[in-house]
Amino acid sequence: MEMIKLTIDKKPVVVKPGTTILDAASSIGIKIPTLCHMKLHDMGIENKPGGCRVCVVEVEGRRNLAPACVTKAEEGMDINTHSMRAINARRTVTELILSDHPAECLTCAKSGECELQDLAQELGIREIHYEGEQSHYREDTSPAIIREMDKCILCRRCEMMCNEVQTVGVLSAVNRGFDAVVAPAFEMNLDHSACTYCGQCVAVCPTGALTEVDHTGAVIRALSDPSKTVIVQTAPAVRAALGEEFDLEAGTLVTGKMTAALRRLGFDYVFDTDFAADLTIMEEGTEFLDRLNRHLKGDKDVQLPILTSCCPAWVKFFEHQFPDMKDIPSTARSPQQMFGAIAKTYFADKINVKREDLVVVSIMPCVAKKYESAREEFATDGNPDVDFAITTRELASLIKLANLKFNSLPEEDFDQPLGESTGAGVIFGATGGVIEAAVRTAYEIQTGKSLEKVDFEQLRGLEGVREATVDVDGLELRIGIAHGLGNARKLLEDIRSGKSNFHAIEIMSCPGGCIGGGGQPYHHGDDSVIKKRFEAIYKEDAGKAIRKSHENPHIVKLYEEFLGKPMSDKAHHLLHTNYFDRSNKIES
Amino acid sequence: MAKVKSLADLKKIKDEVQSKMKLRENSEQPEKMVQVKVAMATCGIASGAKETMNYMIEEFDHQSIEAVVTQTGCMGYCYAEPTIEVTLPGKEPVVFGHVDKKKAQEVIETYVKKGELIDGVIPVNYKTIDE
Amino acid sequence: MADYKMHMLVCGGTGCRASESKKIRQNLDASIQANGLEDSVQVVETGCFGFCEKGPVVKILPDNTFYVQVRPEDADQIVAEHIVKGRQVKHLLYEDPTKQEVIADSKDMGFYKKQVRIALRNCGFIDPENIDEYISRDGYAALATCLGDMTPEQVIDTMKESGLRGRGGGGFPTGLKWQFTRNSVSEQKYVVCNADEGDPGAFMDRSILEGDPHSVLEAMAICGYAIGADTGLIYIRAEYPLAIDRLKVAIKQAREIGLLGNDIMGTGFNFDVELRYGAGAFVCGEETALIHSMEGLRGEPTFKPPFPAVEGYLKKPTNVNNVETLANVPVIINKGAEWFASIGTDKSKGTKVFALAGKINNVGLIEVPMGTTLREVIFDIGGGIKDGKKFKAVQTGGPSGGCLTEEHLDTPIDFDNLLSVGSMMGSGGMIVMDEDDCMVSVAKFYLEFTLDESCGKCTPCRIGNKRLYEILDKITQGKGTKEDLDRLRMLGNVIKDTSLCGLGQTSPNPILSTLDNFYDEYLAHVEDGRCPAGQCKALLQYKIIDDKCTGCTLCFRQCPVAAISGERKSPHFIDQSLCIKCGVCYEKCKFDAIEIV
Amino acid sequence: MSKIKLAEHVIETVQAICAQYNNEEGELINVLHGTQSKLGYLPAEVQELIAKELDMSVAKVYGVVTFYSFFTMTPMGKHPISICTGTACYVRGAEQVLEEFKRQLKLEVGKTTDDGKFSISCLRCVGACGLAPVVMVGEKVYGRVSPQQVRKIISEYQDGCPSHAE
Repeated sequence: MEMIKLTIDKKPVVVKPGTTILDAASSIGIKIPTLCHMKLHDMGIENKPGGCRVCVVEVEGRRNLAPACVTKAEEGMDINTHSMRAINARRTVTELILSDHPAECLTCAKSGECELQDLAQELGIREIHYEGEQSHYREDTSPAIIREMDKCILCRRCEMMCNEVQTVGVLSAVNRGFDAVVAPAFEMNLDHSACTYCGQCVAVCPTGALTEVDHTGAVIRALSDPSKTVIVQTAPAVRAALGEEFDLEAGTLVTGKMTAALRRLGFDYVFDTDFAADLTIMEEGTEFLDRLNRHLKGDKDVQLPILTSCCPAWVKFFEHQFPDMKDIPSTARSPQQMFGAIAKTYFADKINVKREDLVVVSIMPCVAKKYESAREEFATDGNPDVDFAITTRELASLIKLANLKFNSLPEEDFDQPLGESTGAGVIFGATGGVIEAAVRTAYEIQTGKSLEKVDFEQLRGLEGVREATVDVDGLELRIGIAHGLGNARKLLEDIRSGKSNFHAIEIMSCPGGCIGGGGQPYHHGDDSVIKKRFEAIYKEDAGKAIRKSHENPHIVKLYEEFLGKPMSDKAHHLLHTNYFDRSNKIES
Repeated sequence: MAKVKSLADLKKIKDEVQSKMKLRENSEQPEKMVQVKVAMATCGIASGAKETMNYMIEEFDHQSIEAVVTQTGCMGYCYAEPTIEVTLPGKEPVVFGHVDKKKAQEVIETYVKKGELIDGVIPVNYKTIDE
Repeated sequence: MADYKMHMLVCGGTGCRASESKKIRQNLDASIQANGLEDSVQVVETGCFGFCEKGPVVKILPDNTFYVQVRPEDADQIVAEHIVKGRQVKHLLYEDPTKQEVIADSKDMGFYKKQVRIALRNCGFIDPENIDEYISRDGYAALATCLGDMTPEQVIDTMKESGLRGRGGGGFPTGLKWQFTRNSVSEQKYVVCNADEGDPGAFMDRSILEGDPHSVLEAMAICGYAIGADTGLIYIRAEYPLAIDRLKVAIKQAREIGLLGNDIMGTGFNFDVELRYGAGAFVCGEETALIHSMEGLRGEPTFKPPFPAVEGYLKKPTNVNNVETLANVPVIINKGAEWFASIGTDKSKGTKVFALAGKINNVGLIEVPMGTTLREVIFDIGGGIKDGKKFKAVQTGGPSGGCLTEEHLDTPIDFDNLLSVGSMMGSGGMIVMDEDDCMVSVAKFYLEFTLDESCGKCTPCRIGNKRLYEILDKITQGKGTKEDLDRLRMLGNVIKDTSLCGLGQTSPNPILSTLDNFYDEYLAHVEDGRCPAGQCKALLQYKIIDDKCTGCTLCFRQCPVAAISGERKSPHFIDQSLCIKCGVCYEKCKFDAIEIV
Repeated sequence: MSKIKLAEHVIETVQAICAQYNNEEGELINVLHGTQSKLGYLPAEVQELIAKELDMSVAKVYGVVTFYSFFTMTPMGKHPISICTGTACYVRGAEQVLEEFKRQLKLEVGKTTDDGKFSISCLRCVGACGLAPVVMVGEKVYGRVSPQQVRKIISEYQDGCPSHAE
């Protein structure tokens, strides 16, 4: 390949054709400020509308300044990234953005994590020379996501995630000129739309325009109420990311410190969603084997593939977009909801607390979990199985609020009985993990043999759509895995058109699975973070004494004491659900 | 209509049309053949060119004056719409501006029938590439 | 039928009428009657000759003698000398200022050579709905020549040699553009005709499509042959129903006789044209935005490269040319590149069509060779300023262009000259303004337009233009400061420097050019709180002239906000703090006792 | 916004237009043109239907509808009044004419009177610059309009005089 030679800030640089000025500069350590641009290299996700114009640089011989994020390097280019002309333009453009942005930093949820705030600091902006009308939009609060579009800077990242990555298509740029904004159709509220609450828009929003609904206040109130017993469950992906909020290297596992912190925050019992993940495997795995065996016997009423159902955004996605296929996913509830159902029955009885006095809080890497916990079918007499679902970020802010020195906390263990988990439960946090956990159990149940090697490498990875076969003692299980709803759509369309021959498919809405969830610490466009979390999850799995769900002693005990066997009537009532056709649920 | 299969075909059409036009010009009774072009672009129509055109067709018919009234595009005299170009046999074309019904009547009565110019002639102020 | 041997044409345009053309006509009539010539000489009043600088004008037919600056008292002499004795009245003849020689025959006057119609060659000449008439004027002969006698490379070379540049505003060399698209390797390519004419005050493309649709179709087919495309798309404003109809008729006729479709003229070349409709977005004149719009998307521009020549409609190589550019193509093929290149200036060849509008006598569509001066266009062809007012500025290039003044009038019009004086060619709107026009308000008008039409994708155009507008508005409200003027200039330059597409990159031009050329007027607004043109309502003051006021109380009774006070029979007084400047008092006063300051 | 149910014939009309363009997403703008010319405007429910027919997100349809000034979501008046605000009309006083229409009808641009009779919109150059300022009521063009003539123009349509009501 012919390489391209150019000069940036008087330094020679050689790059591959097609490299942008931004990447070329970064290859020699020159940082050009950006705002709308975002590139997740490993995921193949890039947002570069070339709209904010913050990254403009001076290219010798060109009439106008060039945006570094979209201008390709050309042979012999002579670029000055920080000429006074470029700096002046950059500052002016930033001032313009600020002139149409509410000065609410003090109370903004995004303060401290805001890329616009950082940019203004970096450019040393102390005064906004332009004043005038500011855009004003109705605030939109849904069960999971808050839209305060006054703070939108039109970077279009959310629109790109919603349309190109997730293919949910709820958000689009609407209107034009000064009135342009990203919004759902007819500027309706999100909860009237087909939004899945996957939260990927929140994950990439550079400002406070899109944030999760904050439940920290409610959690604090519950914790300070002496009449309540407050228990907490923590999802597998949280422990792989929480440390980032405390300046720990991405991928640092903080399971023990997290447990300690939760205990110090005043939770009466600190449990683990991983336990419920093991329970999910019992139910979902059994359901799968049931369907599979009937299918193998030639039962035409049986639908295969079976699809996983732990991801609430994915559930809402197919309810809206593929209602004709709502009978294909497993009926098993997600681990969060299984936990809630067991906690408010089995465990409440055990500690002799009335359902209404037991508060179940979950710590989730996800914003859709807020919506899931609020779904009507997951409540008894109006009392929800899970009272509050807070994100990894919200937990971090609670820990900071309580003035806990997180990094110096001791490593502590979960409480029992709902704190015991296996490696299978842990890997729920990464794409491919649910299906791997299911295979570990299904293999042993189906064959009656003991699985020698529990690591199914062929199911792991960060590619968007993966296919693998697993040899179950002679039976070739064909497995599909997709993360990101756009990838899920491809598999679903294949199923609909009869092209699919998978036995089972795992689907996670977020890139990377739950580790890349919308409630995780902001990655700010650095997707190496997600990779490190991914590695941490498998490290935790490898370090677990028990790595198969059905070997979890407390799960075994739960069935013995309470549920009977998987798919029993009781299990059905508490641990399974059904889905709704929401295709006509768009209301204007 | 026959398809144009070659350059020769195209030339044939051109020659036919041109000779037809010539024929029209050199007809036996030249004094009876009058050509009127009405500028029928948006601006012309907006100012009433359609009415003018209809009126002239009716009026020629009514008075049994042999005339060809055709539409054409914008002549460029937007300030004087509707505009028409009248070519009397053997004479240079004359453009009239602001031709409403009343003016059209005057054009017919005075210029077409008597050959007398009337007020409101627009001087042609460009040259064409044919010159 | 009266048999007039001679006609005397007296200019009745407003310019000449103001200088007594009516009286001249009366005198001519009287003189002819006095000489008993009423049966052989007819006096006719005409529309504007477009020569108002030398008006009033009298032209005598059939010998085409052209008398300029005629006074009523010259009538007798003209009749006595010219009509009776057949001798020209020498002192009334036109003297060519460059050659210092007297010209009698109007056909020899430079003035008549000022307009040359190439793009408009058939407009107003043929019936646009009759393909035969187009063919009779060498229509489709250029396509035949290309298909029969030329290789695509030769066609492109001819375009390059002709020096034709894009007429949509940018002025990019057409041949080069074709070359780029030809160079892109692809099974499928497209020719797109940009007919999304959006400049407020420009309508040349519409006129061409309405008057000569086949010339555009023919040119598109030629382009298709040259670049290797078999599909043409015309992106046309939905607001142009007539042009759409005419195009539909033209496409149908061309298909019927095989000039569009498969195997055109037996050469094996296939080409057909479809229409695509714009929906009211000025930014879609930008070619990447136009392409997105044709794809059914929001018409937001994207960064170039990739250029449409490489990746355009449906990601295929696409050549986008504007209507007027295309209308020139068949003529260039027919008459040769050399002929075309002989017209115009060094770097801008051929002619340019302008839509002349505003405070000018001959509002209309004109076509002049590149290099014609603004003065010639405005005063000779346009017939000067309406109602005898004073010329103040001419705006070229629409919302992307600038306002030029008296001192630029002798600038020869071409792409580069206009740019160098802070304006641009644009698509060819030319709006003339007189002393009553406030240049701050004019700049604000254009900014308002840009604000309306900005797609909102990039920050400088979306927010920057909004701020520029707000500052201008402040100034017209009398609340501006001198710092605001510096801010306008600073921000304007950054917007030019950083915007994503041509719309934003040129949007501050009306402000920057008026700041350059009419700085005093801005100063008057911000320092004296005064609008010299008297257009900014907020800056007006109605005052009662004591000497003239009779104390009739009429204004007192009419004032809707009771801002006027005073005793009967003694001068009244307007309380400026209450006055809403409705102007009722000014209109009603019978004694002209109220002035606007 | 309350949801209205589309009449059966409206649904059929829209479906037919979509089918005419092979239900292709890329033909959205043509479909919108076709629909608006039949229905006069593009209410939310119609946009939802179009989105369904073309298998695209309704947000995108709405994004396109709100981008182009030609498309409207409010029904126009029986006599839509359009004031040309091109430059030529502007310098010849279109703004004052517009103000006068707004004042007389007590109506903002883009809105329709309560009785559904009039709506006001601004349009860009109609290419009748020679007649500036230009006002269109329906298809009828009024040239060289002064603010003083506004009342007269409105009154032509006030009593629903059939000769002008085309």
